[in-house]
Amino acid sequence: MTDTNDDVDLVLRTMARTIVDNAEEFAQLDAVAGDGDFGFSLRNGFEVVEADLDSFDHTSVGALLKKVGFVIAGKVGGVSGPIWGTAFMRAAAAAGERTRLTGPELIEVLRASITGISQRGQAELGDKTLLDALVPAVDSLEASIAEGFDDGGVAAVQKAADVAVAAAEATLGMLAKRGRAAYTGERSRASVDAGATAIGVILQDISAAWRDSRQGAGQ
Amino acid sequence: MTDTNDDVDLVLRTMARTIVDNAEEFAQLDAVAGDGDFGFSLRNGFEVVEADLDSFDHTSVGALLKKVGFVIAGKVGGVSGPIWGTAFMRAAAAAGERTRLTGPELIEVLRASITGISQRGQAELGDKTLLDALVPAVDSLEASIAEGFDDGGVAAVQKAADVAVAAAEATLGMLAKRGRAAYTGERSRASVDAGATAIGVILQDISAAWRDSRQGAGQ
Amino acid sequence: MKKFVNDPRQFVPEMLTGIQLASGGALDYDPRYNLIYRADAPNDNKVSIIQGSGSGHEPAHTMIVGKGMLDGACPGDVFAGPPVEFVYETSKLLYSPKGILHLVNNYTGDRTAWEMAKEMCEADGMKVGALLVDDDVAVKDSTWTVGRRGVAGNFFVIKATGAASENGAELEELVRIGEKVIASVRSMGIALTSCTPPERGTPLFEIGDDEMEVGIGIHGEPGRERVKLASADEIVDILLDAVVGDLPYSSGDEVALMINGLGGTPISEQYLLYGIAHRKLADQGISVFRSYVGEYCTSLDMAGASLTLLKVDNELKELLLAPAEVSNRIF
Amino acid sequence: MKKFVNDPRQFVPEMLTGIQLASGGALDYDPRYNLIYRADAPNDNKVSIIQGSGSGHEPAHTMIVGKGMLDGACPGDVFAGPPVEFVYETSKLLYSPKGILHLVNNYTGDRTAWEMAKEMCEADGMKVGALLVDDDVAVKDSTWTVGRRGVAGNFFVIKATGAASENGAELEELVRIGEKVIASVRSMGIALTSCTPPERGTPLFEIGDDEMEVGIGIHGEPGRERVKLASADEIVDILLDAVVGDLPYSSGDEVALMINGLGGTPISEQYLLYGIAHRKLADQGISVFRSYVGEYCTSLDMAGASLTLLKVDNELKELLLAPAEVSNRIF
Ligand SMILES: Nc1ncnc2c1ncn2[C@@H]1O[C@H](COP(=O)(O)OP(=O)(O)O)[C@@H](O)[C@H]1O
Ligand SMILES: Nc1ncnc2c1ncn2[C@@H]1O[C@H](COP(=O)(O)OP(=O)(O)O)[C@@H](O)[C@H]1O
Ligand SMILES: [Mg+2]
Ligand SMILES: [Mg+2]
Ligand SMILES: [Mg+2]
Ligand SMILES: [Mg+2]
Repeated sequence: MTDTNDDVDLVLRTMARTIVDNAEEFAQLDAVAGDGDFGFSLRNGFEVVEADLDSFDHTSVGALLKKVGFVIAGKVGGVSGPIWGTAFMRAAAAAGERTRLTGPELIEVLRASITGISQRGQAELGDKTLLDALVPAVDSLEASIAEGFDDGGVAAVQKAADVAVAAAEATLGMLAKRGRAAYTGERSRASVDAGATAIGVILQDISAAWRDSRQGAGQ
Repeated sequence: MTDTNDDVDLVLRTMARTIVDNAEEFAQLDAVAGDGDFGFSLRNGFEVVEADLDSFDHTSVGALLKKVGFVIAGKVGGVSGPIWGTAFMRAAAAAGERTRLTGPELIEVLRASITGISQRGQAELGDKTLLDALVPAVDSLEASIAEGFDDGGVAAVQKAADVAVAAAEATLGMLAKRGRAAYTGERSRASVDAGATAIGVILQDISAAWRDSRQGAGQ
Repeated sequence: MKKFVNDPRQFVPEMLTGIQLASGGALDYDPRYNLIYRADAPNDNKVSIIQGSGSGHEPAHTMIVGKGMLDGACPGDVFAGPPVEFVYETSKLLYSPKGILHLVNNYTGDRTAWEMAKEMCEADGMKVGALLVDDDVAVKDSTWTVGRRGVAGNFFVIKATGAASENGAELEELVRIGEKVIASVRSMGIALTSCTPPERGTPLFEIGDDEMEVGIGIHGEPGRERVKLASADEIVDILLDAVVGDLPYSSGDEVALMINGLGGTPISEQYLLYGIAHRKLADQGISVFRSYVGEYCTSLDMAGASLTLLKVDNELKELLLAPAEVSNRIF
Repeated sequence: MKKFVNDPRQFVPEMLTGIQLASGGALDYDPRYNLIYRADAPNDNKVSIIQGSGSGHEPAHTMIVGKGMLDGACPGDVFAGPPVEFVYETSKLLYSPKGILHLVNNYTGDRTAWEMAKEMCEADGMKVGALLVDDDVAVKDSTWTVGRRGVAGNFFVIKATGAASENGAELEELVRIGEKVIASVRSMGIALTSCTPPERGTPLFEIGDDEMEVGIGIHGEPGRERVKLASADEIVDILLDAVVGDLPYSSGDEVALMINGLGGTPISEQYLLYGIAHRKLADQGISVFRSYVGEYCTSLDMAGASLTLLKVDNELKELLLAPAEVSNRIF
């Protein structure tokens, strides 16, 4: 297993690239029942993350994630700034000064993010937000870790990503209870949630990068 | 020959109806290179003429035309109010207290209108205004009257109307020197003049009404 | 047609009713002549100032009737100057012993109606002054043309003469001041879309998604030329070149700079244009004495903007800064 | 996209630059936080009042910074509330020893950012008051929903607290006044068209030529329902039913009546709506103390309008009538 810090760096880099590349698409998803800014807002933060990542403090997982959280809170507007910023800051606090995380520790960090999002947005599972993709994906990862694996987690990450995509698709038909889509009431059922869909797309890209890194390591 | 006053009444009635019926079409003609109000503006006056014509002073041609001129000046906005108002008032002054006009007297009255329009609008023949249909039509009528006729003028009026239509069509390609179309410079050549076209349409309807009245009289 | 309207033929009267009701008693409305006027007009101690072009240019001119501005406005229908009768009757109703000033925009329709009415007033023994506003540099001005149009620069003629009249200036003095403003003010506009008169219900012209009309009038009549849509920077260059070069304005001049929205362009874009124009003028050594950003003279729902420059001296500065009150206010 | 814009990502900064330049030195601009603020702020003798929602609602809120109104506004990008950092840094920059008041529109994004920033400020020992504006009756208000949106009624919260703050009121007093306004103000809007964010370049939703969105938000998010386009009279009925019935306002009440244009609707139509609403209110025995017609809180270039009622008492009347100065002015 590589250093967790390197993995976090890889994940952040992948995520940032995916968000920058998909800014318009994510914004378009938000336009259907929302206000069409989601992808642009996220990009405003993650393009800075991507550009400056090398200069961020990499001495610990917590230090790195905290810096990312600050950039997001500083640059991203709308609900996504506080939500994603809080997610990274809570993850940072949970990870602390460690440079390596065990599987269960990783899940703990992800759960801290989820709790942060939930508290910050006063949103629960089923409210039709990004939580509806993120929570099942983390559940899936937790189960895979409990079962154990010998491929460096390649299959487990892919499975989590697939779960996220399916869960995001399943937001179609759900009634939005949080976010701007909630203003449209029953009309919100007609579209998928933008945040949940973005989580699926991001996890798929992370999974591909993870596979490459593990295969690269294996050669 | 019927009483001129009755003929004037018939012409006014016909004209008013034509203008009310064609308000949108005339406005549309003005929209191409102008501001699209021409037909609506004229209608604002002529619908009052039509509604109230019976109550107007019919003791003389001059009295009747003067009243029409006042209504137009009172109700019609844009360039058409002063132009058409002046046309009727100058015609009224030329016709005076007569109740019958000879052919040459009629031409004199029409010439007074034309002079009025020309002075009020500072427009000359060839400037691409309604004068470019009206003047040739009056020229034609004058020639027909000079030649003489025995059909009550049915053919003469029709000929004048046809001349007006052809002259109106010939405004296509002309450079507008007066009116709003003049602002567009060379671009004004691409369309016919709204006022000239309206004169053609009005004269055709007057000609039809004239024929009906003469045939009715002949039966 | 995407408009808030009942019977389109009642568009103007219903709008005027709204202006009167919104005024809290400051304005009266005479529906016979589309006339909005100050409830305290005529005032024996001041020259009355009136105007009336077509409707559809709001806030010009019915919404800028008030203290320090117009005493009355009697517009015609949408894009049609007022009938002679409106002008004549308004002049009589608002006549002050100090005289009455006619502010006329240079369109043949407006001019002929106002000239005829002026003659009628003078025949009645009234003292009438007249000013012809013609600030639009998009139109070639020569003796054989119809001359320049009056557009947004008209605001400054009203503001200056209105302030002076409030101070008790005589009619001749107002004419002098007005002529000074007219000699110092120039405008040009660009349209991104057409506009839709309520009674017509469809746009006056078609325009491609990647096109704009340069030198547009304020009645949906086509502009000087149609060109490819350009960036805000390029558009300001086009406008400034035409306007600055016309008077011309030159280094060391102090100006009032107006960015006027044509009706459908949001205020955010107007301020964006303003910022660019302000900086480009500074680069040419022309300094802005005062800014005017917003809708002053519109063309219904047209997306577009015009730029107006007024060269100011101490007299005009003072008149521009004088207080005024109109129904079209923020607070 | 038919907009005056250079690089769409620079839309907000270029607009803010225009606001600063147009202010004649009355306002300063800090590009780090999209911050427009009074050049004389903070003032030790008054509580500072700040706001910042998404951009695209101009004149709200950057154009209503000034004497008797906001001390500063730090909006986010178009339709995105400001990042926490903008709010925190603005609060520090404009902090007065008398405290600072946060005016927050009730959107999750705005609220979370402002709450986080408030906690950060308080951790620094700052005295912060907060008001949550939620006047839009189109949205169902209950504990399990996100609650009502803050829309045009926000203007009155700013006007009242701004005037009181100018008079030296303490922070607690401002919170009391603001809460009174919030408890007395209700709004609803109708859209005839969608709107186009500059960076997106296409309208946020499609809408038929014969349709309108009732209960529209101010971010292009769809409204309560889509119905057939109706006459101005019917539209005012829909708006008044929803708004009057909500508080409810009743016979004998005195109100401020606002018709707010959403950006693409010309002022002529706004006054037409105003006249209808004024008369219909009079029919119900509700009298208008003061009218507000124009653009107060827009949604970019959306054609549409909202109606706001504020029930006034003597205290609010006085605050509404107090003088104020903002960059977005006529004279
Ligand atoms: N209260 C909330 N809690 C958690 N997530 C939320 C909440 N509201 C919205 N979201 C998520 O954020 C996405 C929208 O983000 P964004 O467009 O930045 O927000 P907005 O424009 O409403 O401020 C939604 O698709 C949803 O997944
Ligand atoms: N100066 C003028 N003299 C005579 N006729 C004119 C003049 N200007 C325009 N017209 C005629 O009037 C018509 C337009 O009338 P109208 O639309 O009412 O005028 P506007 O909208 O320009 O005030 C033109 O088609 C033309 O025939
Ligand atoms: Mg959004
Ligand atoms: Mg016309
Ligand atoms: Mg006209
Ligand atoms: Mg948003």
